[in-house]
Amino acid sequence: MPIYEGYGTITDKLTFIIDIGAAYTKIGFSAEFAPRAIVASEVRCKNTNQVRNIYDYKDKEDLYDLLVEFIHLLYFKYALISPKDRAVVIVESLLCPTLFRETLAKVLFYHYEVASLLVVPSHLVSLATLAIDTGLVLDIGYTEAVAIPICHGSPVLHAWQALPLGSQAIHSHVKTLLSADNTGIQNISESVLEDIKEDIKVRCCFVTKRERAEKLRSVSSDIAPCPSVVYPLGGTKSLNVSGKLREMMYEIFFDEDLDHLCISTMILNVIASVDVESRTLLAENIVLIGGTCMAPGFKARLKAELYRQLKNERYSKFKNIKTIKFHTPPAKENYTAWLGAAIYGATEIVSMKALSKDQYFKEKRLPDWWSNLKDVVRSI
Amino acid sequence: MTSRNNIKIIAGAIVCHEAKLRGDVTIGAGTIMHPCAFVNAEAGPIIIGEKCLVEEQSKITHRVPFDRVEQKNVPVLIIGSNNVFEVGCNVEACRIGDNNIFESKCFVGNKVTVTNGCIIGAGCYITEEQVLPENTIIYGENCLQREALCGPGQQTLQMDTLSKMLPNYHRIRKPNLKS
Amino acid sequence: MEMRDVTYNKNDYVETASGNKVSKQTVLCGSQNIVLQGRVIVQPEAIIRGDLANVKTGRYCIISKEAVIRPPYKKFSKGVAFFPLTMGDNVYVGEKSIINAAVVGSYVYIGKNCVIGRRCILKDCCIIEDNTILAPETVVPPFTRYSGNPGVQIGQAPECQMDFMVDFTRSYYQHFVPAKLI
Amino acid sequence: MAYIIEQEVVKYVCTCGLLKPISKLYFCRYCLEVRCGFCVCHEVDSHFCEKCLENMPSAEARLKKNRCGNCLICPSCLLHLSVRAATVGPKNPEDPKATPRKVVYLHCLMCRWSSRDVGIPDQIAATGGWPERENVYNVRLSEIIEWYKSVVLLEKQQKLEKDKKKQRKYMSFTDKTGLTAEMIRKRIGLTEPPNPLLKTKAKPLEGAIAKEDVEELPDNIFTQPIKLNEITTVQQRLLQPEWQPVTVDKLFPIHKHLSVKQSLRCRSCEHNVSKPEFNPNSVRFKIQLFAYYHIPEIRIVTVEPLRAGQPAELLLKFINPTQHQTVVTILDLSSMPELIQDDKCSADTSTDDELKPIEKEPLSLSLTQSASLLHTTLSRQPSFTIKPRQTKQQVGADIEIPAANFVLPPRDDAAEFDDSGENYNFNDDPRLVKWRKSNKAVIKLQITPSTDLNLGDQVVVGFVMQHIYTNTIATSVEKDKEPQKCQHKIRVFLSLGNLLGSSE
Repeated sequence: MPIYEGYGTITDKLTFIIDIGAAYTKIGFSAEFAPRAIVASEVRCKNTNQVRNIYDYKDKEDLYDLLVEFIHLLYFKYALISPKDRAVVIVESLLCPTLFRETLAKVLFYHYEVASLLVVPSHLVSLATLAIDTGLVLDIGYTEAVAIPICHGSPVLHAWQALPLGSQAIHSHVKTLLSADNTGIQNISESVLEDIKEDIKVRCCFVTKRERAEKLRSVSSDIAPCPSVVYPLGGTKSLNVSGKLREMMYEIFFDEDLDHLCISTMILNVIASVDVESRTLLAENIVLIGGTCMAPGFKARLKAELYRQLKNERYSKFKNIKTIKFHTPPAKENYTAWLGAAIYGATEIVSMKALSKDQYFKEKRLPDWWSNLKDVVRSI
Repeated sequence: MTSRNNIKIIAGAIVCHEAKLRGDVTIGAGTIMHPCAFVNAEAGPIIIGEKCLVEEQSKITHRVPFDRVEQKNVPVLIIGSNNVFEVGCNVEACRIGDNNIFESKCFVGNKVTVTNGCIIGAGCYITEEQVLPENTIIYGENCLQREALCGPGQQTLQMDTLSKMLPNYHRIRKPNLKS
Repeated sequence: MEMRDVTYNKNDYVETASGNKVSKQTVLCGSQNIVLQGRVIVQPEAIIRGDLANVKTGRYCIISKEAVIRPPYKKFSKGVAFFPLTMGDNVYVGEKSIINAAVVGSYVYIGKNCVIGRRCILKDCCIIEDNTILAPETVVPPFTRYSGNPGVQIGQAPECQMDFMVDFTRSYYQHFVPAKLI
Repeated sequence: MAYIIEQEVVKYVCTCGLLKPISKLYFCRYCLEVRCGFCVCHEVDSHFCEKCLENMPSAEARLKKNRCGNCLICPSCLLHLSVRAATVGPKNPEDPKATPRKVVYLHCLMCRWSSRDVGIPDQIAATGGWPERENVYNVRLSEIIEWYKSVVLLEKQQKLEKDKKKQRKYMSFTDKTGLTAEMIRKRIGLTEPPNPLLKTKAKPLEGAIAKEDVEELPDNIFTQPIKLNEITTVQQRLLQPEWQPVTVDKLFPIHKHLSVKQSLRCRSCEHNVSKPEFNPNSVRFKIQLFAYYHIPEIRIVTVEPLRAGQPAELLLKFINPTQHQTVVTILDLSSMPELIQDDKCSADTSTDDELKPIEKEPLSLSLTQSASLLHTTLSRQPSFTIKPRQTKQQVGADIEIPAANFVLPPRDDAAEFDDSGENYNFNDDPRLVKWRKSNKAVIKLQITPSTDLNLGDQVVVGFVMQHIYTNTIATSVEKDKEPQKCQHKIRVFLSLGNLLGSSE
């Protein structure tokens, strides 16, 4: 449809899609298939020249200033458009603190004078990338893992489950394990260490198989862990990243805590709390999003864990669930939610449902996306 | 410790008078030393191979690591051919092969062995005991490493130009050895 | 802060008719190829490689101690040529910095211990922070602030950078006075 | 060079309440207020590529997704790539007549990455022609987007229809004015033309099918040692969101992202305070209302050692940047109350009459001027201003406010070269003015650090600087009038250094 496209590019005001994650922010424009940029959610503080994550705010005013700085960066370094009088779509997690979303709205409306703002929930919009309306969305991000079932286009909110298992937990685990190996990691400054931990995680570690993990854990293991890696630290030092560390890093995701909670049981608990008819459907429509899901071997391990747990008598009521199926969204996991929002942003929902500047000034607060999007979502 | 200067310049080398040479230094044919370059054979002799380019303010030092000071028979620091020492680099490596580039303001400690075709990027600081594999490239603040398919191109063209230009402006030390 | 006087020993410096103050301890190779436009200060142990190609600076440039100004080379199929290096007006080059650029614009501030790689182009009104290492052939646009290794843009220079640099280099020159003999 | 490398010791209080050095402040001549980067409206002025320094029209920039068509950056270290020429042997080495071909490849001068590393074929022409990659999901995703668009549009249509039925009786006004053609069409019995966008609905979309098979770990991961140099870092992956390659052999060059020049607009009068020239190489401005050109600059010359409770002498240098003579008076901080205290309408910042000696006149003037300006950008909505914040700066020393004021002569560029010590006779109070030369003067103040401070604390003093500002825009409009003069006040905070121990 060349005519239509031409028409679109001239008159459409670009809708800016922002997904502010705890570690990385994804930005881009509506109807595009990938974000323009994925940038760390941090700003360099002008006074102290330190890099600060925008979630490390002290109070409301501090957050306001951080967001002003950060969004300025997004607009003028990456998006290269004037924020004034344009629509914005924000992807938001269910667990986003009220203070954060209210301040974000305030920054966008007051400071950047955006024309309208549409807030979409990350779990719901992720399904748009698959064009399905029912599924169990598991988002493993930086700070937490959140699972929410979505049935016929509406999130089943009472069934949500969350665990503080994400990259942050992995990173601190890396640190503990490295310290235990006496690699001299204690002498490295905290700011440098943060990058190193992430790099070690991404470049060296993977999610191993259950059998191997169990064997490796036992004292007299008959298998050798994968080869260790010498990780250079600048030109002056190096760390020895042991094979055990490389393999066992992600085990914290699957170690049940005292309440038998881990990633796999969390999913099953979510399934348990929806009505019986939907259970099989959800188990066969699992969608993984969030950057932490991109660890090599994660999906395979999660599948194996789910099958293993199903055999457990705690889940004996799930007799009908024979298979566990995963979706593969047409995107990388770390920007799936963004892509969903970009699809939403391409439609008329923005003009119909977005909160306009005038409305915002009248009400001075952001309505819950829940009440706002309900009817639209149902139609899709 | 050699306190006497024993400079051997093989015919064909261009060594500017303002270049500082200390200790027992041998400079191979075709090597060019810019003014203000500093070669310090502090702990033992240094032999620089053929067609090396040593730019101003670069420092090549032969220094024995602390833990090996006690050892007798100090080894000779042998530097291969076709190496480039750019402005302001500081090289103390214990062995240098051929075809390497030491960029500006890099520092290579005396426990490092440089093989062939390596590039030590500008401002990189490497001291950890290691043998750099062939064609290693070290660059950036955190001394990131890469491996290239092939080593850096030779600097013959630049050397030709310099060997024509430098004698017009500088006093050149007379070679004292035939090749 | 208001700038303080910096004194120098009159015997250590040569002052030209156009007001250049050049330390006698600098290494000026091929001095016939070096043009200092006037009111330029070159401090001890700086090296200017006029022997490789022409070096031309504007007015009110300050070249600090142990800095190296070195025209860049470029390879062609038939050989290597050294390119002239030009520097605009009101430029400050910090201590121990190595300038291998093709062009340094006017009102440029280069901190200390920097490496400006071969054939870099520094446009007017940019700032290179201390210890920055610019990769060869980097282009630094106007009003940017570069830092790091490799040097990347980390911020912006103030919009009145031009006036600041004029004021700074002029006051530096005015405050650079010979020590009074006692 | 206080504004480039040194810490900022002299800070002015912007109208919005933030403390900024003079280098980051603007002075709106229409509102006669100080503005800063925080309280002005930023706008994208022009797009350009930082590497080739070429402008790109906004429409083209948008089409090219803000990327330069010619310049590429290295996927490994993120710096730009250089094009390198090389000669390769002729295709048929047996043929003695064949000449060696000239080819080009991309090469990074920082990390020596080259397009040959990842097997990108060499090109014959130096400009462009490098293979581009496409998102593998393009087709599917455009289908999804079209489908969602049509669904939502359909719903919108239905809703409109519903609304129309409800509102029919109120529509008479719009009918008369003929605003809605479809209403008339309905009346005369024509059917509505179908919305062209609705056609796409014909293709119902299949939802994605979930699979049970998932990608398993390769077996060799447990036995093969990994080479760190062959695995990409997070930065390298995120640079290419669509592909996020895991190994370095999948790294492909990326088109350089463009940059923008920004213009700044005062939010209360809609005038530009800064507008750069279009040319990316230019360092000039079309509009430059920087505070540095309008407000006297203060520099600390010397300060005596600071000891709690003991008076110290502070020498300050004042520089008049304008072409008009000004009179500077130093006042106590209390003479300029915080604006925030009166919690009035947030849209109006300046309500205090005392602070605005020239009333609202320049504002109304500016409105007529800006009318034409607003026409050019039709879609632009007027800005509103945000309530200023309370300044949190604590003052750690008392300052003895001098009774006298002092004159600063206009700036004279020629005087820079004039070394004759000409001295004006300004009837200066010798206790206040220590030295003066052309548009500069050094004055002496007595300060007393507070006894509450601890050893090593930063001593901050504050005062209000009142200076006469000569407004030059009024004269350009009404020629017969004298340039308007007004008293402008601004709060200034100086960080003097750390508190020392007592000398006894």
